[in-house]
Amino acid sequence: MSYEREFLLSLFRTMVTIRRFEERVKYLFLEGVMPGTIHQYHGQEAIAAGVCAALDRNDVITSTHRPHGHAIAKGLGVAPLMHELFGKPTGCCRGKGGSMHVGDLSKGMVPAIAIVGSGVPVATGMALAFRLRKEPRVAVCFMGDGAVNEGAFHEGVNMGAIWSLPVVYVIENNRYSASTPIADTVKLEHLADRAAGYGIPGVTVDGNNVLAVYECTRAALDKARAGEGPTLVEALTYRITGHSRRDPCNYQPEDERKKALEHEPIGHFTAWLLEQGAADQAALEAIGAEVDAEIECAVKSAMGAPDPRPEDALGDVYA
Amino acid sequence: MSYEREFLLSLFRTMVTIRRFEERVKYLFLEGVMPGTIHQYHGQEAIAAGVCAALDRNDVITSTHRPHGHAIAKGLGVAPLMHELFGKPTGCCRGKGGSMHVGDLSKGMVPAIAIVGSGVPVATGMALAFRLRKEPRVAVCFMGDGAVNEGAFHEGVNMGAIWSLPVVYVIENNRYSASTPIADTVKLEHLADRAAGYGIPGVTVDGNNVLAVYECTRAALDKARAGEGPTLVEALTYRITGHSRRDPCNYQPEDERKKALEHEPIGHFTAWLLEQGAADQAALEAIGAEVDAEIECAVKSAMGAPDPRPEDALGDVYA
Amino acid sequence: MARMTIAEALRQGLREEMARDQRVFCIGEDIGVPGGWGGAFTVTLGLERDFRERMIDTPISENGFIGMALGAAIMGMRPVADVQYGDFLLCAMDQIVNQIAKMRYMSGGKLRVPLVLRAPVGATGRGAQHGQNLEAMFLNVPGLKIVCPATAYDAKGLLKAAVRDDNPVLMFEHKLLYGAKGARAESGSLDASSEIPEEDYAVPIGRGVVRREGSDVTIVGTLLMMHRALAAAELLAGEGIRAEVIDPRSLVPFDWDLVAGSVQKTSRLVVVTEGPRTGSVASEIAATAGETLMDYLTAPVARVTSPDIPDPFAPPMENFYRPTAERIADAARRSVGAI
Amino acid sequence: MARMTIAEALRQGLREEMARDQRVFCIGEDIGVPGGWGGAFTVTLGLERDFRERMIDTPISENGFIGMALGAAIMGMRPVADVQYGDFLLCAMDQIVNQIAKMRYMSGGKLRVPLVLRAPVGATGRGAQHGQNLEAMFLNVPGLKIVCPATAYDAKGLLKAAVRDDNPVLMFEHKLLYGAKGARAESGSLDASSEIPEEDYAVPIGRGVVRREGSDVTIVGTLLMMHRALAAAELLAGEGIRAEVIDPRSLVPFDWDLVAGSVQKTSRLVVVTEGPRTGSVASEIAATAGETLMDYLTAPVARVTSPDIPDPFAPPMENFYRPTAERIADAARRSVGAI
Ligand SMILES: Cc1ncc(C[n+]2csc(CCOP(=O)(O)OP(=O)(O)O)c2C)c(N)n1
Ligand SMILES: Cc1ncc(C[n+]2csc(CCOP(=O)(O)OP(=O)(O)O)c2C)c(N)n1
Ligand SMILES: [Mg+2]
Ligand SMILES: [Mg+2]
Repeated sequence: MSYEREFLLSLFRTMVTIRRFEERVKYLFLEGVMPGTIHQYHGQEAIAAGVCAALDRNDVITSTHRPHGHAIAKGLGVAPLMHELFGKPTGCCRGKGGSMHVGDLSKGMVPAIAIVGSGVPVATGMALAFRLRKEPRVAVCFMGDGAVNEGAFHEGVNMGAIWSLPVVYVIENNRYSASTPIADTVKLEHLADRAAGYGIPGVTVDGNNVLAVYECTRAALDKARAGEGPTLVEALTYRITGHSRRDPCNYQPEDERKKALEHEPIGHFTAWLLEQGAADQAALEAIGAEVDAEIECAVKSAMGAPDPRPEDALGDVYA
Repeated sequence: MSYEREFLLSLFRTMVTIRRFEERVKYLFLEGVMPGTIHQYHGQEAIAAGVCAALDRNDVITSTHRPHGHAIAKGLGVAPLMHELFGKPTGCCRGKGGSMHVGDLSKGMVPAIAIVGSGVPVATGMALAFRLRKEPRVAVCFMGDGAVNEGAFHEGVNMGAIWSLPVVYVIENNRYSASTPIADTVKLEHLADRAAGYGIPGVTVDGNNVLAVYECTRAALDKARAGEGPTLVEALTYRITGHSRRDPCNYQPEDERKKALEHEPIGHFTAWLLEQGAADQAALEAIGAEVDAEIECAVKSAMGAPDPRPEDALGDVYA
Repeated sequence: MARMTIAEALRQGLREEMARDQRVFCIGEDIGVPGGWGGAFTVTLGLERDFRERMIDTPISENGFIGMALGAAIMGMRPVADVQYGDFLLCAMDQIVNQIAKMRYMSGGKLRVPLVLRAPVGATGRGAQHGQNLEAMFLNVPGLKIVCPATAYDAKGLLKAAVRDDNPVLMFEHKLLYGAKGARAESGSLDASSEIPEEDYAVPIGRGVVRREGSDVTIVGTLLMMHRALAAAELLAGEGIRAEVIDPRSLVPFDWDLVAGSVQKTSRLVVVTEGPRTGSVASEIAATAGETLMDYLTAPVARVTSPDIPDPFAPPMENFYRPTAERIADAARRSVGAI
Repeated sequence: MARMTIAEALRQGLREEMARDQRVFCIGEDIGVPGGWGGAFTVTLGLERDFRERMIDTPISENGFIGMALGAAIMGMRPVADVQYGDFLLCAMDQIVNQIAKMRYMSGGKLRVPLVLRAPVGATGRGAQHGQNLEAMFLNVPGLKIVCPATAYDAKGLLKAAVRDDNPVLMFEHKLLYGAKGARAESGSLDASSEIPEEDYAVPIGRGVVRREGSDVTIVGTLLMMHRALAAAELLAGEGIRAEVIDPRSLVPFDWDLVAGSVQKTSRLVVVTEGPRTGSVASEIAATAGETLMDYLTAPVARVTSPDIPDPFAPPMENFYRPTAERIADAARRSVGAI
């Protein structure tokens, strides 16, 4: 087994942090104490964790309406996130962004872009900046499967391709765009097949296998850094929660959902770690406990933090 | 030779009408008597002629900023066109559209859409209407090579594909988008290769060979009418005139231009007709003379027609 | 008669129009998915059971399917397209503004574009990209009609008028007024339900209505702001200020006679719109009032709007962004000289 | 000092800023193609010879390359993007309005978006899809600054201020004012050339200027309309009416003090904009004037605009669409009671 134990456990910790964070947030919504709406990351943890583990400190990401997992994996910290979800001035966007726009560029994450597909040109433009300044950095664009049908995807990926920019496009194919099966909106076996139309490589990877995602991302990053241009990565996964707050998911067939739950990434990785002897149950539970404590502390501090003053809304429009 | 003489001569007549019309229009512009701007069709005549000859009377087309050839091939008549170019109330759009928006839906041509790529969703929507009403009609969408990089192209073609709508997408690849070589803005051998990303067939045809265009269009129309969905047709050609009024074309390499002139479609077809004995020089010249007379008469009537009253501008905004 | 929410009234209106006219169809995202939601706000819930072929679930391609609606419309269909949030109209501006609004004019009046485009608006705790009121942007686009129902009765009646109109009609609906129930209910919602007549009816596009009579000051607002204006009028009544509340219902064409008549009576005008102040719907109404009613006005026309900022996420800031009954009442008090 | 057209002044301004600051680059269609045109109106002609890497010729993908400009801007570059015709901004509204204008706000003020977006406007014989003046649409979008130079001096000065500004600046340029020469000259053009100083200068965004002093009526207009207003003032002078002509130069932020000061002196205001009347820039200025200057106004604020129609192709109709000096003068005569 060629991975350092610390590395494997850090992947585990990231995935568990995302899962527990989302579970806690869902609960806060059901309690009615959290404002706004949410799109949660349950079931896709291996993608954010695997991709971000492969990034250099100076690499950057764009995110979507479903950004909590990306933010945690990119290291924004659960507290600034939780504070943002509660709309506090102490949040990562000072309470002005909210769940759908969490981000912190000082940590390499652009405020999440909640218009489907619109992050593609933005990530491509960040890569252009790296090219013009000859910096060895890469931009990674996270998007959902539904984004591949937006014009912005087409225009952005094509320009990334023709100029061989240092950008990696990661499609998290969780099989649904809101309630619509992706199979109904593309006439393709794999979304990665779209890559051919832009003259770039497309790869389909098991998005529930964190190490597979990690390796595939590393390869794409190496190509990008070497000036060989973008890769279109399709990570296959499943959304094991509602599309957004309070979605009963009646459009997801029972059996499909059951099967997906059996293959969810954290259980999968946990079994593998134990089987490889990379860690024992106790060690993993200890991590879970630490994570829970961290999240609880974030919730407390967020709920205790002062609200913004109404007139604070007037600032930050112009520099 | 499996074509009727009349049919071959009608193709010839259409191509010659387009060429002479454009030459006359260019001259009118140089004389300074014609208002507005123009994008001319010189060198692409075989595409409009070949495609439209394959259409049924009830089939419809969308066009672009370079629409004169499509309009003539679709049978709008040179007089209503010429009147429109002069901004006369007797024009096909009553002087409100102008060169970039000529059309007449009663003849099956939507007013030309001068925003690159924007005709793709519109044509796809016309095909949707045919599908919903179970009519055996097809919509043909003409576009330039540059249109394949617009988001509207991507979204429209994808929906035509997933619903197998009766629409044919015809890319007139004249090698340039304004002054920009198409080779610089796509990373592909053939634009038809984009079809794979939508799960539909893509075909590249010699756009300077009117019969090749005709046959290829017929095949695509048959598929479309049979419910087998769209085809992406790439017709290879060359723009042997400026992009628009008064473009010196200094970005087109001399030799490339010379070669293109040798392969321009009318000379090519003329030689073939003579060689096949489908017509003799005299017959072809007679057609040319008839066409010139028709155009002259259109110019005279257009220049003599009364101008619109300024306040006529106020009408036709709402039904 | 039956009491209905806006979501229910729109659903019934769509059902009746689709039953009446084979040319009517719906196109949009997640509108007819079995087990789904009937669009983002339940308006089309269940319609796919009766009209499977005419409930078209699209990819996430706003510019594409709105352009397709145009193509279908000029071929004689009567599409009803919708975006899940008004903000996504920005993805389709080329088709809406360059194509849909101008196609008839460019054809020299030969084409008709019978098309309805529905868009939910309003600041509702989702942040800057899901809370814009974009009505103002389309005021400057000739060729479009614009309606803004504030009640279930008007929602159904204006929808029917729009479906039967031979022009493109943009219909703005407010997320806090749908009255969507159960899992899809919006927090902070107002009751905009109405008694809906059994018989078929349409509300004429371009005709406004007086929601409350008064003689001291005229308050004009649509959608949520109409309800806030009524609440303000109630506050003012307690202070002896009689406010007249007008709901134009349509922005284009605009029922100017109704507003003018009221201002000639009250001599004071307060115009309310949700969304940024500069270049707002309120600005247009104020400009026309200043131009045509100067001799009647005894106080400056007051605009009550959001500040010139994006929609902020945190509730305290968003509540500051959205005009309140108190702010509307204050403007009225100032115009009558009560403060 | 050297006399330059707007196209030349913008070209020199871009050249100087790119030489001064490595972070500045241009991105757009046909802007740097050898043997090409330097964009649709020759502004970038030849710049690729000195700045090949920083003159980026794009595919026809407005939403894409404008979104890329945003991405580059937040990473510290200073992009100058341009569309060939302002009408094509409609293809990129999502990036401009949902992303560019809001990115800083959504970040809680942590991000800066130093980006310039240039767009040629004006009705110029090309029909409805190549002649729109879309300034009004962006007034209602907080987060953007908007400038509208009417002279070569201002064009260069405002471009430099925009490039150096840490916010997104939308720069509207008028096709009839570029003064492009030779093959690319526009028929119907006006001379907007200026003496351009040798030394570096910038025109502050948000500061207007009095183009002609007068005491009877204030006429406000930008771009081509500023020149038409000057022509109108000349006509009026012959009749003994002294018009003051103000060129705001920026629409956001707007130099309200300048206009207010003038109206306090003249007591009459005529606002001119090219483009449809309803929801126009003129409406916004008129609304603010009515709200804040009512006590000074002795006549209603008059709006002189295009009618609410798309830009028609035929010259007689298009000349009717575009406000003329005669129509502006008429509005002024009416406001001073001369007719
Ligand atoms: C342009 C645009 N259209 C529609 C929406 C509404 N919407 C939000 S999420 C979503 C589904 C996105 O599906 P996908 O891209 O697969 O991401 P997922 O939700 O599965 O993570 C839709 C339609 C949007 N945010 N932006
Ligand atoms: C959306 C949009 N962007 C830019 C333009 C300006 N423009 C007009 S024609 C043209 C080139 C189009 O190239 P192509 O599609 O190959 O058609 P061709 O001119 O070669 O017939 C451009 C950039 C436009 N009309 N629409
Ligand atoms: Mg998905
Ligand atoms: Mg071309």
